[in-house]
Amino acid sequence: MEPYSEKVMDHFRNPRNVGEIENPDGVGHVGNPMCGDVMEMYIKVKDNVIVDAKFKTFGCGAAIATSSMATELVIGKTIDEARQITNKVVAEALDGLPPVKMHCSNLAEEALEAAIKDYHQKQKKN
Amino acid sequence: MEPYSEKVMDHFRNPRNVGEIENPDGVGHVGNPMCGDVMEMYIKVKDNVIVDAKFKTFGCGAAIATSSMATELVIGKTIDEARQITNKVVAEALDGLPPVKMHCSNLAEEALEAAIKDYHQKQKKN
Amino acid sequence: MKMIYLDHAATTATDPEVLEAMLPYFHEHYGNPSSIYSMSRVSKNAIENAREIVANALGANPKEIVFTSSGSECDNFAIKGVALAKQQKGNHIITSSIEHHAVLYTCKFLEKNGFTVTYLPIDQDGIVKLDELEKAITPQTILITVMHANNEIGTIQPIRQIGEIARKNGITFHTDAVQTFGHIPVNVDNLNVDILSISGHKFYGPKGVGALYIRKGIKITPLIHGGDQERRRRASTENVPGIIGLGKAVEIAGKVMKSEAIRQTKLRDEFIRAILDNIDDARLNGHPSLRLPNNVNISFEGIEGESILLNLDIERIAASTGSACSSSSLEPSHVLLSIGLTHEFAHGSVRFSLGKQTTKDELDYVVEALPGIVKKLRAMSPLYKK
Amino acid sequence: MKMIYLDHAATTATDPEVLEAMLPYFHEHYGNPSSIYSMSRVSKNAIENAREIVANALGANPKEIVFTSSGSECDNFAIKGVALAKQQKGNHIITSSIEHHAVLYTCKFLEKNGFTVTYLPIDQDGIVKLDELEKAITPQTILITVMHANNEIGTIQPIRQIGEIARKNGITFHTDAVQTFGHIPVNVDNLNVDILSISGHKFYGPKGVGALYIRKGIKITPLIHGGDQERRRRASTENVPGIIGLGKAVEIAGKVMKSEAIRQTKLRDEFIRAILDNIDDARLNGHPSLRLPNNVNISFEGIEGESILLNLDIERIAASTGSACSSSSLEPSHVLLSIGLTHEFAHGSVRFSLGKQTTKDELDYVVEALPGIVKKLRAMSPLYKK
Ligand SMILES: Cc1ncc(COP(=O)(O)O)c(C=O)c1O
Ligand SMILES: Cc1ncc(COP(=O)(O)O)c(C=O)c1O
Repeated sequence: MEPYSEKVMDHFRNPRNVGEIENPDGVGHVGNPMCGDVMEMYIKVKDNVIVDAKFKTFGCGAAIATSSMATELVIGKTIDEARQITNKVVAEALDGLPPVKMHCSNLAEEALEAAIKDYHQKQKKN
Repeated sequence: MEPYSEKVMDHFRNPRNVGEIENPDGVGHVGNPMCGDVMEMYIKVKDNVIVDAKFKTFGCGAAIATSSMATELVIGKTIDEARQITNKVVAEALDGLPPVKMHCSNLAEEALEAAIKDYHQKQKKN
Repeated sequence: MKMIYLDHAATTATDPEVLEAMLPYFHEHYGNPSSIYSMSRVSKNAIENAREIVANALGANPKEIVFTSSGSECDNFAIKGVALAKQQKGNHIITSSIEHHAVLYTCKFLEKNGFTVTYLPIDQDGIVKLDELEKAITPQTILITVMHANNEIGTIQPIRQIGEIARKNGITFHTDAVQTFGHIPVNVDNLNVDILSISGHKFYGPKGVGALYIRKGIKITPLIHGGDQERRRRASTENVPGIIGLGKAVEIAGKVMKSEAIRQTKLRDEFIRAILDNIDDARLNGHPSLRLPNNVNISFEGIEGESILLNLDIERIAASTGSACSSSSLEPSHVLLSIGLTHEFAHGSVRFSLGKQTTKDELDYVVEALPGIVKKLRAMSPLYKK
Repeated sequence: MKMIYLDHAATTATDPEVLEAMLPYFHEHYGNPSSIYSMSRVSKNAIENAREIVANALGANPKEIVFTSSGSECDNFAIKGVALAKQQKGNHIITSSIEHHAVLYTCKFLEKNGFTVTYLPIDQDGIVKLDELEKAITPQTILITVMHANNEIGTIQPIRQIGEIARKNGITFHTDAVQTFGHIPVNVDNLNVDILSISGHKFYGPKGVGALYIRKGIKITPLIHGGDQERRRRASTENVPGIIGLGKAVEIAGKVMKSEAIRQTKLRDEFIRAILDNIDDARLNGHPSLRLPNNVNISFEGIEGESILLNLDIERIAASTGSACSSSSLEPSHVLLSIGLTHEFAHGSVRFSLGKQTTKDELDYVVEALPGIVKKLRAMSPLYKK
């Protein structure tokens, strides 16, 4: 495998925003333990802005780093802005990922999407 | 290939009895240039004893050494004794030959046989 | 701080004495061993001497040893070679479900080319079920190939019994001894094997050289056709320094193997106990005692192997998830799945493999570092709820 | 007295600078390149650097380079690999009648397994007849394999034109460049080749390592199945020191190749002229100018090659009859027969191959020694009557 970038290793060593949010406004749960990756993303939203995000991840170094980076990227963004955060954006923010690990950034994108979807559904209900 | 014994190399470096005999009592000509080995053996016989033998050989180191050794072995022998000089006897007298070169000792035996046969035929004619 | 290297099953450092033995064959005695002139005799004699050393170690005849370039080449040569040579007789091969990829993927390849393969199940400790083996044999069976010890979980197979069954049925028997040779006794007659794979770099020899034992009379088609080298069984100008290095490594192993096996087995068992005592929800994979002296394979619930390895690396500890060559794969180990682990648990496994230089101090250091790593990863795992 | 080594086409001494570059990878940077921990990055980076050097030398992309264990493995991999990958498309292969045994016997093997092979004739200088090639192509043709330069007589083939014909017909084209790479320019685009074989020990690299260029998009089945190394095209723990050595040898060749080719060509031609001037009934085999800078192949009427070699060896001159690997064979060289020599003349051939260290003085010594040897052997030959 190609080595991870320093950015990836930084986020892996010191992952930002680890944990759960109590009473989150949205939760995304993606991945499958069979494939070796499970990601949970929690968001707190105020006035359409993501004011907090946390994650829990079971997975490889890239899975942990992309989760961490994704939470960093979304905090402070509006929901619409957060939607622009694709897997490519996350991977680039980490100075790239080894080719065999690109699926991990997909996972981060999907977790974010799922959390936003969950937020919208909860909104509708209210 | 396994290396040649010192005896083989000695007979190769300094082959004994090289050449032709004028008016020989028997000549054996065996081998085939296509196979890379041709041997000619000349014998001079007096009172049923091989008093001289010479050879000419086109061939590898083993072919030359076995020719040389065969001539050494037959000189002084009676025709009947010379008949006992098989390929094995020649090879053993040379402290052995590499397996892939054993056919060369056959050639020496055949050349000797052919020379004796030729001698007998000439005798009959006389 | 020096690296704590606990991945000897992946590869070992070439013993300095081995390198020393190789050096004259690079630009001093460089003659092509197949050449006729006298300067080539030095390299020719040296490889024949190495052949004798390897043969003696195996209880074999030097003519039964073919030098190759790796363990993988040995496995491919053995399996494809027998399959081709015996295809008139039958097209069925029996192997186990926990073979190294060099065996497994070779079998898969043959399946695509007209052969059928039975993958024998194993028990929870990783041992091949002999009754299943007997049941699997058909008149079409031409080859049984079961590894001597597994590279991931270290389980040692009942090779002698498998060999007996093979012989009784007139079936050629190959074993991949890449993980055992040089570490525990390997005698081809005791083990009843016909063909056996060896790789130099697994026991302090150089990388890029292996040896295949082929019992006299066993039919095998070459994998590499060409020149007359290796009695026409493996073409290529001989890797003279590599072969000399392999011979030297075998010679050294002969001297230290016994005492090292005892020393490492003791370290291994203490290490396993210490880890399991210090970390909850962890389990040892593989057989508790029928295992390689140097193999420790542990699964940690709720966390993933690569992230454990990366954290170990940060602490300057080198370990692996089992098989270096598939570290870019997303699939969990087929070996761990075969012994009944869930996918999730299989993903959370780490192999520590000890070596000649491994000390108790090093292992103590690992025992100290590991709980914090596991704790940290579990804290961020959505799967670990305790 | 030192040996006068004139068998560089059989193998070369590893350049001391090459060995130097290899040394750290035996027991310092010994990590398995496929491992995940940081200490493996050194060996991983080193082999990727070597890959880049090889790729640059060929005008290729590093991803198109697969490291192997020898020239013979390359040839087997290329030919069997394409045959298997394209067997649905056709079963016909075209090669020349003067290929190295690694190609020839691989083709013979495939003939026994459902493929048909055309062996192209060559002209008296050893050059493949292009019109015959065009005629041989059928809709079933999946592979053309013709060597870049012949190892016995040194003739260089019109590879570029052959490649054009192959491409025009949508046929994969492999060339065995074992004798040319590192000695004369080899650029895969200029030569129109899809697959190309290289062997380290033929240009001052180590024995036991080679490289196969495989153009992007070309389908090929692995010869050695197993782990994920070499982008899944060749399993085995990488021979790290060997690969580093190969890279270094390519680097050095890049610097000296041009001047050495000029120097050796000049020495070669003077040497040929001197031999033919001094010895009657001798002839040069191979093309007079389209030949390897270091190759001299001469037939002497009425005498046999091995006995010439042994006499040269007594004079401390190392030469060969053409191909080291078949020196135990009784058959005369298929190459010499193909260019029209009689069996007898073919048996009486000697190849002198020059190298970087070869001096004019050495060759003068040979020119002095040779007439006596030839005279002595002719005196005892029943076939030389002059
Ligand atoms: C033209 C050619 N092809 C292939 C080979 C085989 O190379 P190796 O001996 O490295 O397997 C050689 C030399 O032996 C050769 O000269
Ligand atoms: C059991 C087993 N078989 C085969 C191999 C392949 O050996 P090599 O890497 O030398 O090709 C290995 C190690 O990689 C192994 O552990």
